[in-house]
Amino acid sequence: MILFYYLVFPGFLATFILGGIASWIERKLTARIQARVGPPFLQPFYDIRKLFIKEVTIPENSVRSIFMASPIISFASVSIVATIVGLNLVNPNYSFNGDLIVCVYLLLIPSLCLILGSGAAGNPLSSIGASREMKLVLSYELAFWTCLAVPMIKTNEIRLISLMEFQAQNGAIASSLSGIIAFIITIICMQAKLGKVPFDIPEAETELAGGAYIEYSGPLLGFFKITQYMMLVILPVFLLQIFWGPINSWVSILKYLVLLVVIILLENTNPRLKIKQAVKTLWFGLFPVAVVSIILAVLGL
Amino acid sequence: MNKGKILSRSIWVFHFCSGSCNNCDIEILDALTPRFDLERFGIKLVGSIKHADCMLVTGMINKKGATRLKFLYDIAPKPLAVVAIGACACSGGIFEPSYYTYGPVDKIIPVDAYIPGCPARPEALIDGIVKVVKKLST
Amino acid sequence: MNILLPIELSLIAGIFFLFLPEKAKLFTKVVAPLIGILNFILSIILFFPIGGGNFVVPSYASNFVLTDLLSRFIYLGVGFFGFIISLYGTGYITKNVNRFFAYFFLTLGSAFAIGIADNLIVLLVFWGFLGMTLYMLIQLGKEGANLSDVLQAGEAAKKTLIIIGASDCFLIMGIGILWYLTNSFRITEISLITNYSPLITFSFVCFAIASFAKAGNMPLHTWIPPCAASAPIPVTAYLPASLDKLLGIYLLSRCVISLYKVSPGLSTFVMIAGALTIIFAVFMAMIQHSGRKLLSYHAVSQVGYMVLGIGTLNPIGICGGLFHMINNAIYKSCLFLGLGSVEKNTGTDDLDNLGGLAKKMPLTLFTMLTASLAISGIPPLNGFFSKWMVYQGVINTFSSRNAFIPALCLIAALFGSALTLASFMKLIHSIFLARESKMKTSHFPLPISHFLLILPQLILAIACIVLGIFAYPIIIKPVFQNILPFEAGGIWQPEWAAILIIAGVVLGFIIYGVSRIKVRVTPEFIGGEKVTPEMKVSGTEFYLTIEEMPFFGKIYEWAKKRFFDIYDIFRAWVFFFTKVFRFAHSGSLPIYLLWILGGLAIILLIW
Amino acid sequence: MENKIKERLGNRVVNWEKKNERRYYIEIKKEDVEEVTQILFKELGLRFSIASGIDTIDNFEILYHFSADNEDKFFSLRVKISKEKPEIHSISKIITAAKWIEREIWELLGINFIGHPGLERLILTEDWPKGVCPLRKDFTNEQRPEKA
Amino acid sequence: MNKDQKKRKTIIPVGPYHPLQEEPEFFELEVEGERVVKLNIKIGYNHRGIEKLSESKHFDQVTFLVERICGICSTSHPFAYVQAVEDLAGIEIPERAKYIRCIIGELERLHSHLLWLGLAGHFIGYNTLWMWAWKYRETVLDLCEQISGNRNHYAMMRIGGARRDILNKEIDELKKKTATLTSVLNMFKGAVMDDPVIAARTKGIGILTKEQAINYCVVGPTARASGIDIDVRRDSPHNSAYNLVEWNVPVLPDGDVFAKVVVRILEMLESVKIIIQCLDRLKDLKEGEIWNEVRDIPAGEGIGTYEAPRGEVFHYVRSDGGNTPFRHKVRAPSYMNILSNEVAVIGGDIADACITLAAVDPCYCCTDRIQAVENRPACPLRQSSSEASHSSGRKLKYNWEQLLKLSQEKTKRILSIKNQVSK
Repeated sequence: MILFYYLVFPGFLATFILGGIASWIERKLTARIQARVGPPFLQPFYDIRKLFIKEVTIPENSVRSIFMASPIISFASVSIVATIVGLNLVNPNYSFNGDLIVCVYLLLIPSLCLILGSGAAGNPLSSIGASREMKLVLSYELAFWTCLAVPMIKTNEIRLISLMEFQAQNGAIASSLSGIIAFIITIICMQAKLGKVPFDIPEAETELAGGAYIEYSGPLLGFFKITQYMMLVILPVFLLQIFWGPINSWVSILKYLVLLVVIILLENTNPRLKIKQAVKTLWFGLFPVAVVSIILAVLGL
Repeated sequence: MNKGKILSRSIWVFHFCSGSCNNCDIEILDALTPRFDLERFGIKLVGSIKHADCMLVTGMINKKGATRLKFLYDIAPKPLAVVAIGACACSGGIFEPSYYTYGPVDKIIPVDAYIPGCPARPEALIDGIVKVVKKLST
Repeated sequence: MNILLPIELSLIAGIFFLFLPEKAKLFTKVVAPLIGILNFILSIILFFPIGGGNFVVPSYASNFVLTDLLSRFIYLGVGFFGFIISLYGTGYITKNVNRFFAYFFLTLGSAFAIGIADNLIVLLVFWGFLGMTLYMLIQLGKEGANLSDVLQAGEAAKKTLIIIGASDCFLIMGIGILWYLTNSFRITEISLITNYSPLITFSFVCFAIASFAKAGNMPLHTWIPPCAASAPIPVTAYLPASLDKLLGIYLLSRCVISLYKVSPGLSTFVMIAGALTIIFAVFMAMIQHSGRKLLSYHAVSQVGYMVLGIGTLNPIGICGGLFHMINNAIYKSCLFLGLGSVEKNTGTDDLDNLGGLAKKMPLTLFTMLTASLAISGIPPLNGFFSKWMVYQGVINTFSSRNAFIPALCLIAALFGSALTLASFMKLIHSIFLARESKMKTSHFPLPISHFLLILPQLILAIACIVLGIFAYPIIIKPVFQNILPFEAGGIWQPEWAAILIIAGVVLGFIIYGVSRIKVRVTPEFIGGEKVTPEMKVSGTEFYLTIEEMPFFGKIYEWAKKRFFDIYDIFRAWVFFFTKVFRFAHSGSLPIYLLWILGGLAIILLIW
Repeated sequence: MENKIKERLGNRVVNWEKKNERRYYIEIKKEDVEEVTQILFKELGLRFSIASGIDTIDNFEILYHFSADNEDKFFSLRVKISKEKPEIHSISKIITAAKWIEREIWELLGINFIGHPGLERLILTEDWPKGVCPLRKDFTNEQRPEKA
Repeated sequence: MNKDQKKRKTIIPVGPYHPLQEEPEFFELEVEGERVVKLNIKIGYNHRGIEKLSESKHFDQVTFLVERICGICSTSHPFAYVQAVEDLAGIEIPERAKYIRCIIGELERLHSHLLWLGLAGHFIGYNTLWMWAWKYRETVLDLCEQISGNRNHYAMMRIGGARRDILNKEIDELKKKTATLTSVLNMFKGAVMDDPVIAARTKGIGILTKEQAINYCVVGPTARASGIDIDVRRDSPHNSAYNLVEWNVPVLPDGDVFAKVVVRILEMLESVKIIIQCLDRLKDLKEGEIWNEVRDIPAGEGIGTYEAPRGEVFHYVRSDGGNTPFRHKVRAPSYMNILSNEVAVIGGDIADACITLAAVDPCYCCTDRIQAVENRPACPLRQSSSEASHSSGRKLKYNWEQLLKLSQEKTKRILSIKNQVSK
């Protein structure tokens, strides 16, 4: 049964399809903002299908095992998060205490795989990409976790189901002052986690020619793309569960779309930051604000 | 399903320029921008040859470019379509008699389509790429 | 079976090797690992069955021996690491073999003794003895060391001795106070409430200082980096990375579990000490250029998690801390041993000059990568499980006191694991993934010693995986829940995650297979040119950006000048006072007479 | 400016040719080239526009074009170099911007620049045969290397 | 101990076939971590060997040849070239031709700067800016097409005047279309100059001080952003109409990337002013008088310059009295500007370096100059181009006549959809 959950619904397959649709919405809306027409509806799936018929090229100086395993592990771990997050909505019996922290840690794995994989590619540009990805992870995780402490303080729970129950009774966490501050900061961190502008620093198409992904081709790249699509669904839903719950009705789809639009707007109204600026903004700009939100949460606001 | 058809739905292009006057390159970019918008056809410009399905070659291919063109063609994951864009890439164009011309493109790598013009207009580019697509899907 | 058998065996072996001439080193190399294995087997036998134990306590020792599960667990841990390091040491050590194994077994014996000591005086004696053997072991110095390395090793050994020795003074003081208060030396008999009187609080602080110094918690950690930089790798893996952690944290947990009923204020102090250790040490680790130093700062940083866990005072936190202690010992020794192999092969631990070893040392890559991921807390490896328990412990304190400081500690711990990941990415990238540097890999060890080097690492790496995935059935439920019962409801079950990850990977390969993808090796794409050796991005450059940050730049500068080193601060003060006193000792008789008369006058006045 | 230059250069001028109000061609000896550029660029503040090398069949010529921007005048220094010994002192230590053009003239015309900090191939490939200088009048396409 | 001295330098390649550049050029960034400590520039990827070829063309043909030096400055090179020949032979041109030259020159500047603005946006990851800038660039290209019949390569220059006339009846419409650009440009001015993130990415980045600028002899907007007040259009308006109309030269002292952006945006506004004035004046002049007949080019030498969008373009022509140039030297502005990156990028991050490299609006094909050979204004198609080994499809999409026809249709369509842009 759990294998079904994992592979089909709400795990890999469902999230992948939703992710593809979300990705299409993203591209289409981006195109509209840029006064273009945009891609056809099935474009994200065409892209994936295409990648899976392409040849795989492996760089000469790479560490083959790590280079090839990274995309798959990244995709497998994201599927687990999808299962955990999704099961909370479908079948709460499977939830366990502390799944919040487990999810956060599991969400680190795609970044980790990207770092290892691109570092193993033996290409200076992808190594720079790896180093940037690592620095980016450092910079956003601090603020991200600080913000996650707010719901923990408010509810004394680290179980997503309990968080949602709490919100069902007492209203969304984001409706309080500390909650809304934390929520906004997590949205910015989510942007960084998704690797979207202004935080697409590791990929930096025009600086590093694809940066961390530069050497990946064919299905390997495809797995990374799938990971990206799935992240585009999981992360907002995860945040919704924590901050803007409960999500059990059809209204929550609207909530998700709102978050998605916020992501897209952020993406299209900003240039890419430099890694130094990103670290500075997130550590010295957002982290203190996040600490303030914790203080507010302790004070019960 | 045949590979070409799958490929034709999503063509990621890599842009190679060697000894062009820049206009074809600009027109390639132009084809991505609002008036022409190649993304409608799933066409996307990528920065790494390893992501590419189609290489757009412009310019008369000079000595430096010729070796690198071959190199890039070799390391690109196949299947890879090659499109020669502009008069220079198709034939050497105005630069053909130069001492530094080692092109045109089809002297170095196999070419799937030729899009002439000086520069090739975005409409011509779209038409050419659409024909590549058609060719791939048959 | 006699529970004292491993102690006796080790001590005898130690003394025997001490007097064995260096010429007999082949003999040592054969016998030493056998004794290591024997010790390990004995400790296993003594440990099982888990509930009762399969042991006999001799009557003369019945007042001195503690045989509860925790002690026997420490016993088992000590035996395990003794076994691992004796294997590795056999393969690694080529010079001073007998001296190494002599001190090695003496250390092992004392460590066993500390683990089951019920009497504080016995504990103190072996505690002090352990400090001394550590001093001797560090003084052995690096393999093939030149003069400056020898001097450096001497310096490091001195520093270690002073810090450990000073902390032993505190231990004596603490024991003295306990005796004064309770008239007893027996751990099982003493139970005090810390906020009852300041004296009790002070004695707790004394114990805490001793255990902090041993385990290497801030601010008493400063002996670990120089020690790791100059001692032989097996020594580093043996003491600072595993045994010292085991014993230091054991003492702290003993204090918290049985000696004292700790007040919340004091526990906050312990938690803050842990959290600060995590963050500062890991920040220092991130900028190191030497592999040994990088690992040594992590040896410090990980202590923070254990201290944090124990500081929470609730069962799951303490068990998390203890579990983290054992996990840390496993992956940290694995990392040190891996680095030792690398150093053995290349002759350096300088991350700037390493690179491209992945193809030459795939097994070491596997072990070090596994251990790195475990130390960074990547699920489903063991590091994650224990960290996760520590976090739960911290979150449980939210309800009982003001949530602000625990929340900050939690963030420090969480962020610390990201920083840990960062510095290990640097390590792995520099050693294995970066392009090959021009440096030659020389003196490959013999096949047999190669086997001896790689086997312990493999055991440890597999232990990381097994303890991670099957943590609950094989260690949490049988051991920790018997040490300190805590609620197990809804615990994270990594088996499923592991199975699912494997399923995902299988799915991935199926997709690979179904689409019959061709794989081809091609040169890298960097824009059309060929990659040249100058285009090597070494992992050491990863965090220059952070080093150059305004705030951090300053801190790092200070840290490099060793403003935060308690040893140096202390030494500066000592030198200052000796200077003052030297001024008094001018050597001329009249001035001495003057001092005497002045002193006499003061005494008379007061009297 | 015209008078200033005349005055400062003095007898270093071999031939002063004023083509029209806006263009001056000043011929100097090749030994003086460093000194003269020093005067024109550093002292008189003219902008170095470019140098152009010419194969005039009898000998080589290098023209250093200096622009007096606010007066709309070009002063071109003409230096003649014999074909037997095609070399001249580099001015790229005085004018950094001359680095590339000297390399270019070196590889396309085969004139050696003494004291240039890094006289290496600029635009042709590394394997282009030495001594085949495309800008010389006797160059034909047959001389170029066959394989790319 | 001396870790700082021991720091290893790593070379990060940028280029040659890199998305940062539309054209190939190879930069080797020597970095410590992300900080750039040295830059090696390797050019020549776009070398086409022009200076030799020019010697085999006759003087009129060379006009078309130099047009193909660079597609973006495809008026500037012919402009400077005809100036050089006119200087050589002492030719004056009719006044109407002067205005036409200015109009097409300024239109080119507009399209080039908009192009650069968009690409700069693309380089710093701001694709929205790219798309919008290029959207409005199409307006300029339509104007060009309406005037010259082609989106690029206008072929408007001719020794002794202009090759094509601008019809008086079209002037009003051209003016109207041009005027719409003012509001667009003001929008960009606001959008770019007020954006805090753009400011953070460009202010204080890649500074080229005035001294460095003088030493590297940079030209054009790069120089003007470093506080050097030079502009060939104003300083040397010979045979052009720039001294007949009112306009300003924006100069900023900062020398950073932001200054370069601002200078270019302000210049575009000036260009619109110039075009509108020129179009006004054009109405008063008689149609058709656009060139003076030129018979022979005497022996001698001449220098021609023009302010291309990137700065002064320099042509030197020597004639031995025959019908081909004896020597033709081309110096494009980027040749001077790119070298100045050697100092401008030092100390910045890799990301800074990338935008700094782009900030001089490098035109590598200019830098690597060609020497042109053939003179047909549109593409000479070799119908029998060698057959690709594995390709069996049609090789040529259009022939020359079809293309011409398509172009004409496009032009007609643009003419028919009037006021499309003003809406």
